[in-house]
Amino acid sequence: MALSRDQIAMRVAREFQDGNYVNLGIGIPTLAANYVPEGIEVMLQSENGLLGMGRYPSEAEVDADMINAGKETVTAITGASIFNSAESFAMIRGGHVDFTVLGAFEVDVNGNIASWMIPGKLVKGMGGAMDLVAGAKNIIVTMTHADKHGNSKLLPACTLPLTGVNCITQIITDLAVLEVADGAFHLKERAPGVSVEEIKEKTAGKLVVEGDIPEMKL
Amino acid sequence: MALSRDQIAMRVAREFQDGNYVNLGIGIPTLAANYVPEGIEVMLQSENGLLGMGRYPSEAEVDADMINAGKETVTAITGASIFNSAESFAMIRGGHVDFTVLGAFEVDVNGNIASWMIPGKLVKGMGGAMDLVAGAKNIIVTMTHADKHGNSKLLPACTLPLTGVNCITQIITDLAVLEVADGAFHLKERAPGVSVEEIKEKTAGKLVVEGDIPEMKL
Amino acid sequence: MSGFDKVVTSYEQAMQGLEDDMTVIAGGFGLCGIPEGLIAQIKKQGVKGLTIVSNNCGVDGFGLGILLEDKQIKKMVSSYVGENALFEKQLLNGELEVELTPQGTLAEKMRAGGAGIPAFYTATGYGTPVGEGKEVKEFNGRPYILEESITGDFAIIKAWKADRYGNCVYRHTAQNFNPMAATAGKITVVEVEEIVEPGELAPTQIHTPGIYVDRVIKGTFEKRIERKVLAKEDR
Amino acid sequence: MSGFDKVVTSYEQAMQGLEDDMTVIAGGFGLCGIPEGLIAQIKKQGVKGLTIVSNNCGVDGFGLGILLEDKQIKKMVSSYVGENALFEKQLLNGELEVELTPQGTLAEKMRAGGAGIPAFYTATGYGTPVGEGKEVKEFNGRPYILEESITGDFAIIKAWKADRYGNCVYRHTAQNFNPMAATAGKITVVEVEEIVEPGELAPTQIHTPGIYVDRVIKGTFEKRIERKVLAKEDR
Repeated sequence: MALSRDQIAMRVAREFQDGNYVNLGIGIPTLAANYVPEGIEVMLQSENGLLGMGRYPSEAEVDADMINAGKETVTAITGASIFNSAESFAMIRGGHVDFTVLGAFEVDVNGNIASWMIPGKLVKGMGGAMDLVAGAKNIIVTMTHADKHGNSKLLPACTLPLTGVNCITQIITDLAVLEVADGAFHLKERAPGVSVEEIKEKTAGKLVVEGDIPEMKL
Repeated sequence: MALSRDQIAMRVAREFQDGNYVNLGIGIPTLAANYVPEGIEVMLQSENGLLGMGRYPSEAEVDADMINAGKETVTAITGASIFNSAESFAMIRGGHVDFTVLGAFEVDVNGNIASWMIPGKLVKGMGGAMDLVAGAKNIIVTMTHADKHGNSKLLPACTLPLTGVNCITQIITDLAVLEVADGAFHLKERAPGVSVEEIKEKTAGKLVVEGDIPEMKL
Repeated sequence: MSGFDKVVTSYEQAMQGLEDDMTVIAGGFGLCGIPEGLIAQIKKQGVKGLTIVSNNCGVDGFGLGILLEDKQIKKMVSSYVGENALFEKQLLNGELEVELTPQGTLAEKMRAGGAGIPAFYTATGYGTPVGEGKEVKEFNGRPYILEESITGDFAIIKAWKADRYGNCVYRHTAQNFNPMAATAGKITVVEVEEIVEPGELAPTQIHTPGIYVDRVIKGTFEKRIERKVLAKEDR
Repeated sequence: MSGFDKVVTSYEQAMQGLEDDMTVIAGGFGLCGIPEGLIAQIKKQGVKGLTIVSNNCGVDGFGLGILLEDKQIKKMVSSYVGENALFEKQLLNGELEVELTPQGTLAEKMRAGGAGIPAFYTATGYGTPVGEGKEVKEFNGRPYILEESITGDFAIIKAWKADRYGNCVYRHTAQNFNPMAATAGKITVVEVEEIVEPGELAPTQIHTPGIYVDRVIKGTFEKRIERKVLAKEDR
């Protein structure tokens, strides 16, 4: 069966290693913070200028001067640092953030990603997404494998305006874990109960399936 | 009579206006801080990362962690700020420092300056001088009008490797105050008792003398 | 000896010299760390044709959003906009122009503007609509685009505390774009919660040295919260 | 849960992985704010062929100057050198190469290296020997030269205090090049006067966030003064 949003987040969190600095985009990526495995610590970077983002505040802790990149009220962990936006993106652009997890409209076999603009719809902006995909050492894209009409989001070539080129190496969808390399998607894991056939069917870009594909562990 | 080093510094200090941020090079420029006119306050920037440089320390105040750009022990005034070298040169390069005063080997009629390198001699480096001449809004060069062999330092074209091009607008020597504009030195003031003739004789580059040239006030 | 006393006592003095068609760089991220009183003064002055450089454009009725009400903004340079209906309407009408700029590139453009760096290379935006028409150069086999710096006629800044010399500190994440914006204005105006005496801020802990600041005014702040989210047990 | 604990207890651990022909970026200005123990460890390890990027090269017998004694330095990238006789001798012998770089450009090159900016334009050095062979471009009618960023295999840093997560603060003007150098090393090692617990340093007052730091070691410092100058009344 296709994974729930929380299950995708759980699978994402299994990628984290102890000591990783991680930037989580809005939506499913943010949920991953709830599922960091036992014995592993990650430090969350929020691109508005906070390293060591904590949980949401209690009513008494709410402070208009303490927000995250999603403009939500937030807290800082003990040992956090707070800095300006240029410094924050120096960290990101300079490759000091270990992982970025973000959503996408489309990803293609060359690791291109489209995530910010749908022609004809009002464009709100790319925020920090272009900097994040250009800068992080490892990027994980989380999304549903296909849109609600059943159209694949894993394409031979993105059709929407890009957020970044040649930058995506790993995709975790509701159906599968895939790596992007050598102009193809490489199937690595499938969601429990989801067949390789179904994944093939919903992957428009070139898909490489080698050997037995194990089910994900969550 | 030719001005003493302290007299040159006195004349330099008369250029300062209340509220100016000033960077003073090693030597005569540094002396100018001793002659800031009554009722005028300037704040000294030291390019190793100190805005609001104070006097030299007492024995008890000496602190190895508190030095100026000349690597001398120093103090900070009340209201000073201390920052890193990139920020310090952002101030300089970005034109936020109002005045830079520095010495030179040669200046020419196009506002070029040579101050850091004599071929054949050991080259120690330009330090922050190239950034200062590229960045400050107003630069005052202080030097003797001629070298000890009587050779003019105000030339049609610098002969030594340059520190900066087209950047010098004002020169204060032991003999005169001059402005640099339109490919010439313009004589503005002469040292008390020094004749225009003597200045003409010791100025190798094109010199413009218009009207009566007053004596300097110190 | 008043040359370093940057304190002004009226908003008219604070924004004196602002004229039609000028460029204003504004600090703030969403509604966090925005110079509320300086924005209100711009609305009151009624200047038109402004180019505003700011990560966002406020919301309907608050922050930079209030400058849309009388159509004072000609162009926004931002990374993320459209949290307000009026913005959307003016954009679709063609009354408002938007130059979308990646957030990190925007921050770096302001910093570069203040630091005398006219342009820099970044990988951000290469191969995307942001990179179109920009110079491309490879370094170590990777393509980068050339981005030019930004400066403004005015920079409007919100700080927590400033001393009379203009030395500023920011509180929590209200720092955001403010320090870079402060360096990039020909005239930089800082609105603060508290004015302190020189020496009260430790020299090594000053976020914005006073050399960048022309005017300081004490404001009062509503500090509206855009998205109040509470810990689960408090919901 | 030790992933963020950067503290190491021996200098061997601190400089583990340093090899011949590597590039080391060192913080410090003159003898102020230099990682004395890390430099001593490099001498002890005896690695050769190093490229050292640092504003200066110490003095005879102290600071980076001690690495000249066994000819460990192949090349210095600095703005001002030659405060030591041994340096001069090796330079004139051709045993040592020097790349003189304007001080502000050097600081910006380190910052750019750490910030993923491969190159930037500056007016500094245009028309001088520094600009020779570099790309020139005009912005607003003024010529600028293109300068490339610097990164190193190691960065060696002196801070005042660091917590276990590597968050650092610097004391007085011992800050200088240290914060930029800290961002530009593949492996960044910080030698400090005091190690504190996370939370002891206020989040907004941290000069170097721990994300840039790989190893922290507590050192003891001689802090030699290069030019002790006293107020007139104390001379």
